[in-house]
Amino acid sequence: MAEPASPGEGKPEQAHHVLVPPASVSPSAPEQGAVADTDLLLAATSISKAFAGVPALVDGRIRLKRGSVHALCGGNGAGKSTFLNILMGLHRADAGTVMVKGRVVHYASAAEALADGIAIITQELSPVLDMTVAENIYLGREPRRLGWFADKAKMEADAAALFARLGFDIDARVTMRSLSVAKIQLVEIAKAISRESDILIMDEPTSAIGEKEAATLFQAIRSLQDQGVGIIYVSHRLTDIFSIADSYTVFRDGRFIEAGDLADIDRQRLISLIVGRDLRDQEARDSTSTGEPMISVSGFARHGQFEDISLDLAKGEILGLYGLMGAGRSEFANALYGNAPKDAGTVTIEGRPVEIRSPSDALSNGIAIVTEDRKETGLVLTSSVSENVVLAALDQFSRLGLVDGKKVASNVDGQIARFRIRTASRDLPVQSLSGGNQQKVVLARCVETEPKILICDEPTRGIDEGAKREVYAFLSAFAAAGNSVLMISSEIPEILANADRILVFRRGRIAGELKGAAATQEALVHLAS
Amino acid sequence: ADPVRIAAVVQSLDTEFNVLWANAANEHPLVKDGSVKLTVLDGRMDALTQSNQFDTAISEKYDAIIFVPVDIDAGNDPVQRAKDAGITVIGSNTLISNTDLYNAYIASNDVEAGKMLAKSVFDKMGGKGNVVIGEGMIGQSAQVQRLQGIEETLKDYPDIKVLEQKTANWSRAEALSLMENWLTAHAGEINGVIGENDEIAIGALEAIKAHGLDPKTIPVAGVDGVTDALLAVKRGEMMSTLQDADAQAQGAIDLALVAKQPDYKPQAKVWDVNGGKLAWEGGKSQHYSVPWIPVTLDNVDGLLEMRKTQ
Amino acid sequence: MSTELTTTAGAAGARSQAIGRFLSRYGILLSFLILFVILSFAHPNFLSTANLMNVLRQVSINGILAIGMTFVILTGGIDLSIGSVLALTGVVAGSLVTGGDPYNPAIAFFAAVGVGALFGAVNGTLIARFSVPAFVVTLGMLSMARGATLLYSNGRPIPNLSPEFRWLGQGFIAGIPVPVIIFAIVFIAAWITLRYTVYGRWIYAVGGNVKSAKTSGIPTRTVIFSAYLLMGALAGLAGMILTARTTSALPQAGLGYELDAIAAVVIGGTSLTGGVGSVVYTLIGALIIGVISNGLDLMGVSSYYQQIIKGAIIVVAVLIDRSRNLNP
Amino acid sequence: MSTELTTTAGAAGARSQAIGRFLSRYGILLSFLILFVILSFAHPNFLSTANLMNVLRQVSINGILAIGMTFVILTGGIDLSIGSVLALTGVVAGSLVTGGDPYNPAIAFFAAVGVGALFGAVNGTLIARFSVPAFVVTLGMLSMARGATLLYSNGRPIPNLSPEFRWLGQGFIAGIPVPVIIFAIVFIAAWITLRYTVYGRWIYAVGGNVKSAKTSGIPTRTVIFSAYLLMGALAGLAGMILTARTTSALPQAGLGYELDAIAAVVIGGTSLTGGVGSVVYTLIGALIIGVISNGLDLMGVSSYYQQIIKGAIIVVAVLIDRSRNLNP
Ligand SMILES: Nc1ncnc2c1ncn2[C@@H]1O[C@H](COP(=O)(O)OP(=O)(O)OP(=O)(O)O)[C@@H](O)[C@H]1O
Ligand SMILES: Nc1ncnc2c1ncn2[C@@H]1O[C@H](COP(=O)(O)OP(=O)(O)OP(=O)(O)O)[C@@H](O)[C@H]1O
Ligand SMILES: [Mg+2]
Ligand SMILES: [Mg+2]
Repeated sequence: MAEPASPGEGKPEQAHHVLVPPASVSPSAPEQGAVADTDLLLAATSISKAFAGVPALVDGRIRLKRGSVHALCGGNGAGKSTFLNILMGLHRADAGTVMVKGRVVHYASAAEALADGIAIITQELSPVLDMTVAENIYLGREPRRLGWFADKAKMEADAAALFARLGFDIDARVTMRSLSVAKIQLVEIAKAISRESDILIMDEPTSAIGEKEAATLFQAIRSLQDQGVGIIYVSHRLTDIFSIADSYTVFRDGRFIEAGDLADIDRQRLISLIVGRDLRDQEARDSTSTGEPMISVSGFARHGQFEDISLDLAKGEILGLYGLMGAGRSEFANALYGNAPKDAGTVTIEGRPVEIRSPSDALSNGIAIVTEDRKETGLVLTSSVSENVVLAALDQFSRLGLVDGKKVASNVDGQIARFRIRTASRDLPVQSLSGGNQQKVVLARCVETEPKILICDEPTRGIDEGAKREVYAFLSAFAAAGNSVLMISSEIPEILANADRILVFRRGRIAGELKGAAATQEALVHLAS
Repeated sequence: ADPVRIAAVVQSLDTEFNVLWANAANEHPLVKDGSVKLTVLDGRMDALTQSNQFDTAISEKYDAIIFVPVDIDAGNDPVQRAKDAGITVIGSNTLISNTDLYNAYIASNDVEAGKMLAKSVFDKMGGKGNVVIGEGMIGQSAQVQRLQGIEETLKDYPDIKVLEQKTANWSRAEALSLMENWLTAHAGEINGVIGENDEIAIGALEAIKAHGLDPKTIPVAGVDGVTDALLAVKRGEMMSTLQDADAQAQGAIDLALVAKQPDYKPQAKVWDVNGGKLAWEGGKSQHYSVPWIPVTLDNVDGLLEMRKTQ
Repeated sequence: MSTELTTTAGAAGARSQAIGRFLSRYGILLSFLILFVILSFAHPNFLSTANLMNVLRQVSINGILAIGMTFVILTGGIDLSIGSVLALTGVVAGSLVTGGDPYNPAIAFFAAVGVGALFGAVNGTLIARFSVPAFVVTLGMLSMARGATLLYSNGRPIPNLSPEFRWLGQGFIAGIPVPVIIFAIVFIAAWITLRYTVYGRWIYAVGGNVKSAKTSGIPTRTVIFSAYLLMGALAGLAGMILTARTTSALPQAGLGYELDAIAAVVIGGTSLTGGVGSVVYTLIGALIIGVISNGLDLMGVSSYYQQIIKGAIIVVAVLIDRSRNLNP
Repeated sequence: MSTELTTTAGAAGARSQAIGRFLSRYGILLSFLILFVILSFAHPNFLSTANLMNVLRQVSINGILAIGMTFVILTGGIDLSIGSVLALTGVVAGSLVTGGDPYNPAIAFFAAVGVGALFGAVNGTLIARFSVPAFVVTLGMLSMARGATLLYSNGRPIPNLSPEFRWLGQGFIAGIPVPVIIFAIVFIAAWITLRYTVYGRWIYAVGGNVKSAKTSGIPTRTVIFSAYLLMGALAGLAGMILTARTTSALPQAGLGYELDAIAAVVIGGTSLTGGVGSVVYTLIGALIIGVISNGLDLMGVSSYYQQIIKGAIIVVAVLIDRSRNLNP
């Protein structure tokens, strides 16, 4: 099993000297398969899984030590979630062995994994929306009275205590439905932590939350680490990985590529391992703003969410919206797009006032949006990739109401290539794509509408380093062509690198504007909080 | 004096015969002149619903209840309850197994109908050959008793063979498909068709025609004398036996009223005192059997005329 | 300044939310009360104890079925077979109690509930274990159970049921009809189960999001199975009561009862997609349906108009309930 | 060693996957073919042209309804009112063609389809505009339309329909029954619409995720409304054909037809939650239902056993189709 993993795509010779056989990297590799030492919590070897004949995972491996935070890295569709779901008993592997605390296991259900002290934060947030936060957290292990009865009071008390300990500001008695995506993710995190398991799997736990919450999460992780918990951490935010993890494993195209200690590897090389080719650091883009106004918004308000928001967006400009979680950016964006009602506010596009009551109004005025929550408001999960990509632009692909299949196919294939969407076929249902690839489909859909104004709410959520570059490149090209972008992001580096100008939201109001040299991490955080 | 209040609990106003029955009841002279207030309750072909409607009628203290039961056994208990509450109960059209509970009842004997039905078909077949039987909704008294009549008649016709026997749930559409399939299964073997009601017979008739067969060569018969059946008889395509809705409905009202006031003079045409065939006997007897009227080419036009006014 | 704005705004939002919440919680109750008041004015005897007892007795069978259906629908499923299963349990129970010994009620009870549970178990297995859509399984069972009923009873009613048994449908305890008492017990048990027990939480969780229920280690299949098992058992109970009321076991009993039961649940506001709802609302739904028929019969409305009015009332009742959703 | 294991296991996995993929696409077709072959061996006349024409003629009415129902269910809705609407359109159309002029078929067509579309529009408005659950609205309409039918016809059949009109149900064109031809036209039109038109895409999108559809600028309410409108119109068409077949307009026609139509759709594999499915599968579903009754009638299976077998076959047919889901 020490054979050099296959290089995958990318120039072979360059790939070869990048890739090092795992054995020489991870010191404990030679004992793989043998009875493991006591502080080896989990060891999985040559796990494979195919969905309807399409291989998702070919050779998945990991070795997790007690008290370590192990980063599982890989591009979108590399097989991380599939692998983790197998460890958790949510999928069944076609082949391979999983060893937990020295014992070979074949979980048929998550219940068995939980019983063995494994917990997971799944990538796709799936709360029971109509139950309260507390009920969600203690789902399946409700505190009981008299054996049969669920102790609601205790549940809520415990949940409240838990949030207090983690420093999350969430009311345990409200229903999940009333929470923002961000808060839902926090609840999932709290839920997993509260299980006090030995092995904690986190599949992109920070994809929906801001820096502030991420920081609190990291504190929690460190204290768990001290208690000897082993954590598998998946994220596309490499900064986070380098700040929190101590060892890493890289998958590419469903194959194990390399494992080792983060101390022995630098960011550049990790990226090249993940994407299978070298990526130059992205050169800072210089503003392409023409100064002539594209869209100007004034006095936008939705009581309880945001108040008198006014902003001007010039042609060729990328305007960033930064704010802490719950600052009201998404609500503003949705109201602007006509997807949510507003109480006040006017819009003028290229000098003429427009009334946007519904998304179709927005689209016909050349506005497109990448919504914050791809599952809820972004995709039709049951429909195919190609149907999703052209959904908002069908009129361009039809004559007399008849869809031109050929035209659709060629366009969709173009988008699949442009955003490197990893799918076996354009006719597969979107729900069969990996999380990041689903996000790319949303982007592709917006591009298809050929908008003048693009609103992106956390556009790179959950997509890998390689694809992020594609997206950034696309956005600046899009702007350079005289269009405008409104970019909501909670990732400071991202917004600093891509926005010409940044508006900071605080509690539903614009707290200030930053541009050029003034725009620094400190300044943003200061204005936002 | 304020009007006599009578509740009529019928099987289902979705079926033509019950509708004719109800219309006839509303045509009763005393109902028309307002001295009797008649409320028709629709049993929706459900014995429990009828039982509930009895409870309602009882708590409403109606003076009398006229009952057309869905089920022959399930009917007993509600009648008992009404009796206990001191309410006059008159049976009509279909029976309950314990008819002694009734103050009186007026009906046409369904066993007899079954016999006439079978006989008419068998005779036309020359007493030998294969028949198929389309049955009503299984378990309902009309189905049970008409089938009994048919089976008893079969004993007298040893050369008649029953090829198929299946429920069409009183429905014309069901009978249509059923017969189409039978005609394919037994191509050229079916010599006669018995429908436990006219709807079924007519459905079979349509299937026969759709199969390009001449209805006159395959005797078809039903019971009730619904309008389409009368028309078919007139065309010489089927046989039917009319069940006299007027007699059963208006007669029942007469019996309800005479139970209140012995000197009451009946109104229904069917009574001998009004020139009809059925002996009134001063309303004293407990069981009145309304004769079936075989529909013939001679009387069909008259019946169709009458139907226009019903 | 900013705070001011926010607060006022907040207040406005809060108020409309409060109304929304009230409607969403009590809307259907409101509809019921309106209906109730109208009927009591429309007819003097409507409010008489005798009549209210009638209504309750009439509601009890559909009510029991609707409670079972609430469990099934909460898990995101549906059961169309209950009408037939009810008939089958009725004839089976009936066939066992034509004799006259005092244990009859017990015998009938175990027979009916047992047979019902058995058929429920078959539904549950096919749905939970073999993931055949509930609609198909129970539609098939609707046909199969009816056939079995006719076969078992030869298509003939089973008469002469023992008086002890019939007491279950016609007797009174302290002036309250036995079926009503049984219904009340079932209702309270179901209410406690769904509201306070762990099993209740699991029912909601499975219906709300089966994926996260699985991830949380809930035995989702067992939970789903159990809902159909329970539904079957309750169909048996209802079949027993109905047979005892009609005093003979009818093979054609229960035709279309599934629709009434589902209607009661849905009118109550339980969503067919599962996860939200309560037996309390189901009770109100069942009462609405029962009161309509009773009231219209009392007023002697002709049956054609009755059907029109009944349909209209059902829609309007729910319209009032849902009116909170009117803004897009 | 471990590698061995892997490969073998992998191969096995792949094979089962392949089978799964096949079943998932052609499972229900497979079930149908099995059934078809069995029946053609079971009875000599089953395969006769005459009988196949019978089957098609018998299927055409449920088939037309099921096609409309496919649209409704694809949007995530349901329509229980079609049986009653069918009866109403039947009596309305019938009442207009008791005379004898040659334009009768046209008159009846427009009357039936028009009335059906009208009631569909009412359903659609209440559901799409006032967001009352489809189940409640159409259940109410089931009752209202039936009442209206009985009122309009005084609960009595309307006889003496003109021969020109009856030709719609009983006539032939080139040896093919007219109802079958109408059914074929409806099917092809529906198939093209769902597969190749923008509107078709909208139907799927709305059913798959109404929020995302809205975000993509799709007029979701109009789309939902249109589905019920179409369903109503097709119910009218079916009502016209049924009336023409039964030679007089029957107020009690169509009882329970909604269940058969939904069954055809669901057996075909269209999920009741919406977004996935196709009229092709619906056609197969309708054929399965039709062929079962026809076959069992041919073989002279008794009513009782027929119901049991019919139910069993439906479940098994879908079980074969779904057997791909067996592993967790
Ligand atoms: N249910 C499924 N059916 C079919 N294919 C699937 C399914 N789930 C995952 N796949 C495929 O398996 C591959 C790996 O998916 P996976 O979700 O494991 O990737 P990932 O590493 O988690 O990517 P991301 O970083 O975007 O989350 C993808 O190509 C995806 O299309
Ligand atoms: N679906 C929702 N239902 C109810 N309230 C919501 C919903 N989504 C967000 N909110 C609330 O609206 C406010 C703004 O949330 P929103 O998500 O728009 O903030 P944001 O600026 O977009 O930050 P982020 O996108 O990082 O969460 C917060 O108070 C949040 O709790
Ligand atoms: Mg993933
Ligand atoms: Mg947001």
